[in-house]
Parts: sequence; structure tokens; C-alpha cells
Amino acid sequence: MTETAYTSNEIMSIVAARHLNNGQVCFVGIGLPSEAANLARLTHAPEVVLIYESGTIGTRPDVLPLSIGDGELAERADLVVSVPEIFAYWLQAGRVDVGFLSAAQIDRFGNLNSTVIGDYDDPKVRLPGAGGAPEIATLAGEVIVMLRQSTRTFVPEVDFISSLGFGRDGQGRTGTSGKGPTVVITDLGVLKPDPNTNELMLVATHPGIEVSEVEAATGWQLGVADSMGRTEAPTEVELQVLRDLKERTRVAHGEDATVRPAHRSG
Amino acid sequence: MTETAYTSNEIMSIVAARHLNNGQVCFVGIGLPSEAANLARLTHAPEVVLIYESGTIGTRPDVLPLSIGDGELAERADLVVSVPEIFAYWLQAGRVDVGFLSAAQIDRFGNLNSTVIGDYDDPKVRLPGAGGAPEIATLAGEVIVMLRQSTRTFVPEVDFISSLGFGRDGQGRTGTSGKGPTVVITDLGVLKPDPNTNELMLVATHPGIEVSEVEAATGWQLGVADSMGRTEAPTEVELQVLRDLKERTRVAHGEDATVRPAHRSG
Amino acid sequence: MAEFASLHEAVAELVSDGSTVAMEGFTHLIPFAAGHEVIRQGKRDLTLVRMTPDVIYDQVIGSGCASALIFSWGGNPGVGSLHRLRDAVENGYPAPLVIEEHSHAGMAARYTAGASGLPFGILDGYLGNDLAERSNIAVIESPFDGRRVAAVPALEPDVAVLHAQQADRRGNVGLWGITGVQREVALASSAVLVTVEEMVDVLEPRGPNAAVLPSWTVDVIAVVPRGSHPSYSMGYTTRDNVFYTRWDKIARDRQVFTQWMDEFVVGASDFGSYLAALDAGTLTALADDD
Amino acid sequence: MAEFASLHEAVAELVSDGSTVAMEGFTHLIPFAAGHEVIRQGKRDLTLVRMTPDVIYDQVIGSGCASALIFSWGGNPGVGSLHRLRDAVENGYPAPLVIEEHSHAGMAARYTAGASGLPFGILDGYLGNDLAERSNIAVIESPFDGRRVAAVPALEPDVAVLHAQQADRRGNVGLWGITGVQREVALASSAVLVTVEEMVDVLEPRGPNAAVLPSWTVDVIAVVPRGSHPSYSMGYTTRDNVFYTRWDKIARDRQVFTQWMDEFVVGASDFGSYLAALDAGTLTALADDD
Repeated sequence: MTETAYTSNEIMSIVAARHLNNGQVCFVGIGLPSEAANLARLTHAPEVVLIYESGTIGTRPDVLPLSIGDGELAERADLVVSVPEIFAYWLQAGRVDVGFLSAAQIDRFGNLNSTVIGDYDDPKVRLPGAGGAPEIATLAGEVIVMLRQSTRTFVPEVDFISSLGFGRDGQGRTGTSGKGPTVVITDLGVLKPDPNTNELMLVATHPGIEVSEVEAATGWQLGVADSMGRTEAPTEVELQVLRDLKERTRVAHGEDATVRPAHRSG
Repeated sequence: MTETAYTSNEIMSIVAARHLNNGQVCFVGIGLPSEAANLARLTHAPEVVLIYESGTIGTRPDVLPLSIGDGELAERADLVVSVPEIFAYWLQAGRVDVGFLSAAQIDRFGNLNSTVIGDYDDPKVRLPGAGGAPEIATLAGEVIVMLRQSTRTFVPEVDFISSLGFGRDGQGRTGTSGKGPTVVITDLGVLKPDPNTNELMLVATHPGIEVSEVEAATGWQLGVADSMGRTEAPTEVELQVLRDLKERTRVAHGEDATVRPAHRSG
Repeated sequence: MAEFASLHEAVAELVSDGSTVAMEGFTHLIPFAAGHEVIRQGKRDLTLVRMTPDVIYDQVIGSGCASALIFSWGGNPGVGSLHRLRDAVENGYPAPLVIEEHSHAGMAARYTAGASGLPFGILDGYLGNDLAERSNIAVIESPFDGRRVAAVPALEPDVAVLHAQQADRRGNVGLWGITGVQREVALASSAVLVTVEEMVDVLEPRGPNAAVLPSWTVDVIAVVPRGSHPSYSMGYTTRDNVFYTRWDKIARDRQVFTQWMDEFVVGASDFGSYLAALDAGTLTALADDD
Repeated sequence: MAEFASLHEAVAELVSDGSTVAMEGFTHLIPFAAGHEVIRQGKRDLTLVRMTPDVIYDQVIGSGCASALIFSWGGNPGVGSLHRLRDAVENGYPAPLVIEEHSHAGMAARYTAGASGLPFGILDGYLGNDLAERSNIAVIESPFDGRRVAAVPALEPDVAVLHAQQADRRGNVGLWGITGVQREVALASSAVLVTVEEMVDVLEPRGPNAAVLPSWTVDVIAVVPRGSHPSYSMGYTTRDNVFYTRWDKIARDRQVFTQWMDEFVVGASDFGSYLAALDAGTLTALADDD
């Protein structure tokens, strides 16, 4: 292909970034969501307002934070508030347009599990827990989910609903003010809820990815949209801005640059 | 008499100040309560913590504030917080030992009226309203009331209970965490609730004041304690510190010094 | 994002007849200039909201702009009564005023619920007094230990009207010192109008308790230096205690009040005339003349 | 008024076996030195509380000091799992750990209720997920419009353990930057222990969101420079991201963990030994050696 080569993480971040509009208020999680949201801010959405649950509002980090509470986020924020306030005055009051979430598992109705694999009282894997996601999932105007796709992560029904998608029957959003997961972005393609059943279905594949590959990486019989889309390949600008951001981050945090080599030689 | 002459306002402030102990946390109103609380801080109680409802905590004003939100209070405070916080985190949480209140009327059970004289819907005099007092009255560890005594201000039953004393029957403090008005300081003497009935009774008169004068200035048949006390006359130090404070205030606010004369000549 | 406009445009755009308007400020940063503009534009039938209605609401009520008042303490701080407010409540002059009153703690809880998107707030309050039966208060029990607390409905004004020290060029508003319930009011209201002392490149608080209202939470900003007179803007102006004393005399008499309002507010083109009279020493001349 | 003491004395005085202890911090100002002292003094049967248990709770739990954990997210920020926490929950090693988990919003509301002296807090939360049935959540209806909200019980720890940037000589504590729920925890707890980077004559915040805990709300202060390592204290230290990465390897293996704890915490006289190893580059040598 003629496009520049890119990694699967890169296309996830780039596609997710494209879903964020200029001027929107976005509640951001650490990791890929943070990467995608800042990529959007550095490309087509300079006036996007990024909120992190540590209480930083309107932050413009020059490098990606490693933790949700990095000093970088506070120093470059329009304001910093307490954690009770970020949830009560900002998220709960309906001021967040888009919530960016990830999880360990998602099911066909977009429910997210970040709590436990297996039985709650006798877990196979104890995961970190729900954190801020349960209320982002119900209170943000809409939710964008980012998750690498495999039959381990895309399961028919999650062991534990940490954060509500559309509930166990697809019709479980009574009483919530937000629309829930309107789009799920993976390393293979893009899924959206069926307008009637709310079951996630494939609406687009990334360049070079076949529908059959996505089906094989999904733990349920994946529905496919009538008019399947094709993700536009990353542009040079998108890739350059993303890679510059990650390089700045690498240098700033010093981890790979100075520590890993020492470690490897140790 | 051999003591220095003093005004009735001065002895009210001085006696009230004596009731505040060093290290106590005191929620202060404007006017005489503020004067008394700061006098205590400048004499025997240097570590008293003064809180004003405008959100200033641990303030040490050099001159008396004219309004509850004077800049002086903010500039000389240990911290300044929002008004919702001062009521929720500080008063409601039980952090205030003493509330200093005044009112337009008090009744024999220590209930305070600062809302209306006459019928609520067709008032003879519409007063400013309750402000912060209702919750100070129920949540402060105890309440000190300061009020000039007359049959107009000391009434059998207030027209409107703005702030709870002991209720209309003297037994109305169920569910409140504070003790209510433990002492009422007037220009004539000191009243305290009867331990059984909670009816205010005279426990001390100020120098030169006869019991009969206090009775005549009270709108109900005033009970008198078995062992009547006599207020100790203001000391030279108390008077000097109070007068210095008021002189600094007069000069700082400029009102009397520069404006009144111009007004009189105008 | 906030837009910058003249105060005339700002008030015309955001305040309508019948609006519920909260001009807040806890003796500090009181939006007098904006209140004058509301009077000048002859708004009617307003429901005024404020914890501590003071001289600006005396002026608005006395000018016949309001039909209702939701409040917890209404007076001239450090001086005494608000005579125009009293005249409205006691005599229905110039128009009847429906009042709904609370304690400060109750009003703060109502604004906080509004800012939080909750239908109600809870507090340990309204115990044993006569306010509860005059207001919309409920008692609810803790589902955990049965302890009873008061519930108050969220307060969500149509328009918050505030004065602050600074706005940056992107429209972020900076305020500090005693900030009262201003942040809660701004976040509880459908629209937010802010007058500021100064536009700056970077917000630079010069006192404690610094707060920021991000640009996207504010609708219109008007730069109005000294716009909080006779109250003060910490770091810019000091409180004009003399004015508050003189106001008592101006407001006490219906005719003197009307004459003063006509001269300095209604008949003025903007807040500049008021400041000119202030600087010339003629603003309170009516109070000197008797 | 707060008293100043050594960290050893502070922990001995305030933390008892069986205490409910909240060592808070939202990736910033995490009280590592105080946590080490708790381990060093061999406290047992603690109920640990924290929104975001991270490496310090991994150390406390792995050392067998805790029997319960109340939390909303437990991980190594930016790295992955807390292996000692997982070993306790999944395998009961070194001791079973009873967990009670919430969402962040729920924990924040619980602390806020505690700081406010209310029996419970309310939030629009816990909708449609499986957390509600695992926690002590109730649903109540608005007495005004019938809207349903979640209620959570107040959280009132026995001891709040915090790290802050500064204390003045009167014992007022100053912190800034990301302050998380630290003020609420301090005000909700029966006792408050604070370690600080520095004692100063006058509190001087060097960043946004400055807060003060007045001396009379704090019990004991210990001056422990760099006491938040490997987290950071804005204006004093930066986050040691390398340590967090290395911790993953140390904590993954029971034996390596125990060896590390013995060398740098349990067998050390105080936090100074730990800092000396840090400066000498030997603190994470165990993670380099394989």
C-alpha cells in the first residue's frame, strides 16, 4: 500500500481522535483515550476541553500523562478542582459531551467490565475496579469506547457490569441522561449499536482488515451493517502529530530513553 | 464609683468577650458579636478561631469589619472558602464551639426573631431575615446571644421563630446537636436558661444596675437566680483594648473622621 | 465559549421580562453596574434570587422591575434596613413583592444542588423554626441510620449575573477573595453574564481563594471597571462604606429615591455617568441636602 | 492545634490495630513515608480506605497489615495491576482481604457526607451496573419531583493520613496542585496525621488550587522531606515513573516483595534508609537482577 505504515495502536488513536469534535467537552481516561483526545486537540479540535478525573479542567498537556494525576495536567489546566467537585459540579451536572472509556471486557450490548474475571467472590482475575467509569457511562452525553478486539475482550455477556452500556437485554438505560456507547473503536474496525436492538455491529473496518477477521475476534455472532464503511487511512499529519507527541512523552518521562537501556544492560 | 466610666455597649461587648475561651472556634455575626469576639482575641483568648459566614476562617482583622464580607476579613484569614462550604464542612460538621447571635427580639425560651414584627403575611415591620442564624442556633456547640434589653426586645413569645432557642414550650431542641442559648448578655445584665424549664432567668446584673430595672425591661415576669451575681466592672485593659480597636476602625473606615463632619457642614 | 459585549448588549441578550435572575455576591463583587443596566432597560416581572439582597436589589425592587424575591437575608450591610424592599413587602409599593425565604445554609444547599444537577440538596437544618413552613422544605430519613435531614429543591436561575476581577482573552473569568456562592450560581444557571474589572492576557489572582469560571461556562462578558461600586473588587477597589450609609437616607424617601434613580441610573446613558458623579462627589448629594 | 512529632511518634499515637485508615492522594502527594512507618510498626487488622489504592497499599496489604479495603480503583497507575492486592483478593495471601468497592463518584460523595456531618450523601449514580448490589447503596426519591437518586452512607475514617507540601509553625497545612479528596478526608476523619515536605514561616503555594487545613483540624504533623516518593509533591519533587514500572516486577513475586520490604522498610530505622537507597540507585536493584 502507498500509505505510511502504522501500528494498530496508532490507528485506534487516530480513528478515536476523529470522533471528537472541536469545542466538545471530553472526560478522558489514561492510556489510549488520553492519547486520542490529545491527538484531536493537536489536530482538528484545538478548542476541545479535556477533563481528567483528578480534577484538571481544560488541560493542554505538552506530553502525555502517565498517571491520571500527573503534575503536567495541573500545570497546564484552566483550573484544578477537587475530586468530589469534578464528579458533582462537572460530570453529574451534564457538562461533559463525550466520555472516553476503556475496559478489560465489553459485551454485545456495550456493557463494560473492569472489575473481575470469573466469580466476584472467587475471582479468576481481580481487575483494578470501576473507578470513575460507572458515572461517565451514564452521565456523559455519549461514550466512545476504545478496546483492542479479541474473543477474550469482546464477550457475549460480561462477568460483571462495571459500567452500563445498554444493559443485559440492550434496553437498560432507563433513567440515565447520556446516550451511552455510541461508538466502539478497536484495532480492527468501528462498531456501533444497532438502532433498534442496541447490539454492537460492525460499521467499518480499518484499511487491510477483512470483515471475517473482525468476526473471528468477536465472542458473539457479529452483525454487520448493510453499508459497511472503510476507515480512511491515517494521514501524514495525523501520524506525525501523534508520533511527535509520543516522542516528547518518551523524552520527558525518561523511561525508555534512560532507564530501559540501563536495565537491559543490568 | 471608682471605675472608669463606660457605655452600655462597651460593657455588653466586654462581658460577652469574657464568655469566649481561648482556643474555641467561634462563628461570629456582624456588629456587637464581632466586636466582642475580636476583643476576646485581643485580650485573654489570642488563639480563638473566628469564622464569619462569608467564608473566612481563622481571621484576625486589625479593624472591625463593617460588613460580613469586608476584604479585611479575607486578607487576614488562615483560609477563605465558599459559602456552601462554610455551612456544610464547618458549621454543619460540628466544628463550631460557640455561635454569637443577635436578633430583633428574644422570648423567654431564648427563641430569636429577625424576620418580622406582626403577621408574616401583613407585617408591621419587615426585618432583614434569618441569614445564617437558624443553623448556627442548632449546630453550634452553644450560643451566646447579645441584645439590648427592653420590653420591645424581650417579649413573652416572639412573633416568628427565626432561630430556635428552646422552642415555644422550652422543650423544643429534639434532634439538634448544639446546646442552644446558654447565655444572653444585655446592656443590663446576664440571663441564663433555667436548668429545668429553660426559661431565661437573670443570673447577674451589671455594675450600677438594679434587679428591678432589669425586670422592668423584660416583657415577661422575669425569674431571678437564687444566688444573683454581679458583673465585674470592665478593667482598664479591657476598655483600652476595646477603645483602641474602635478607634482604629473609625480611622480605617473613614466614616466619622472625614465624612460626618463634611455632612454636618453641608 | 464566552463572547465579549457591551453591558447594554449583554443585558438585552440575556435578561428578559419574567426571568429568574440571580445577581449574587456576598458583600464582595456585587454586580451593581449590571443591575443598573437591568433597571435602565426597564425589565419587568423579574424573580430575583440572592442569599443577601442588598442595595442593588433595593434599587431594582424600588424601580418596579421585580415581582418576586427568593432570599435569606435582606439588608443594608452594616447600616440597617433596605427601605425600598420593606416598602414593597409592607406596602406593596411600587408593586407587590412575593417573597420566599430560607436560611443561608438552605439557599447554599439549593444552589449547590442546582450546580450539581441534582433535584434536591440535603442539610441538617430548618429545625424548630418557623421558616420551614414558609418555604418548600421536606424532611427525609437516612436510609442507613434513620437520622432525619432537611431536603430543599435545587435552585436553577435563568440567568446568573456576576461581577469578577478579570477575564482573559479566551473568556475565562478569574475571581478571588470572598467568592460566596458565585461559582455555584454560575454553574446552576441556564445563562451566565459577567462584568469584569479588566481584561488580561493571563489570569493573575492577587488574593486568596482564587477561582476560575472556564470560558465555556460563561455566556457574555462585559468589561466594566469599578462595576461593583459601592461594594468592592479585591485587588482593584475598596468598599465605599460612606455610600452605604448615605443610601439609607436616599432610599428612605420614595421621592428622593426616584429622583436619585432618574438622575444616576434611568436617565444616564451608561455606568459611566454614575462613575463621573461618583468622582465629582455629587453621587450622594441628595443625601447631603436635607 | 496540631502538634509536631517524629513520624514514628505520629503513627504510634494515631494508628492502632483495627483502625480504619485512609491514606489518600490522587496520584499526587501520596503518603508513602507514613505508610512505611505503619508497616514498620507492624500494625494489624487495619481497614484501609482510599479511592485509588496504589503501590503504598500494595505494600501495606502485602505486609499483612490489613483485613479490609474500601475503594473504587486499585492499580499501579500507568503500569497495571497491584500484584500484592490481587494475591490477597484472589488467594488470601498473606491474609484474606474483605473488599467493599464503589465508583469514584460514590466514594467522593461518601467522604463529602462525612466531612459535612451528614449521615449520607446523594448522587446520580450506580445506575445499571453490578456495583450497587455489592455495596451499601440505597435509592431515594426526590420529595419534590420524584426523581430517583442514589444514597451512600457517610464515610468517617478513624485516621486520615496525608502528605502535603508545607506546614507553618502554627501547624496550618498548605497543599496545592491536584488535591483530590484530601480536604474531605481530613474533615471526615476522627484524627488527622500529615507529613509535609517542609516547615515554613508563611504558607506559600507554588501552584494552582491552593488549599489550607487549619492547625486546629490537624492532630500531628511530621516533617518528612520527599515523603511522597515515588509519587510527587508539586513544587518539591517529580513523579518517579521508573519506580512505578519497577514495582511491577518487585511485587509480582512474593519472595522478591518480602526481601524488598525487609531491606528498605521493615528492617530500616526510618524513611531515611529508603531515601539513601534511592539516592544510591539501589532501591530497585532487586528488579534489575533477574
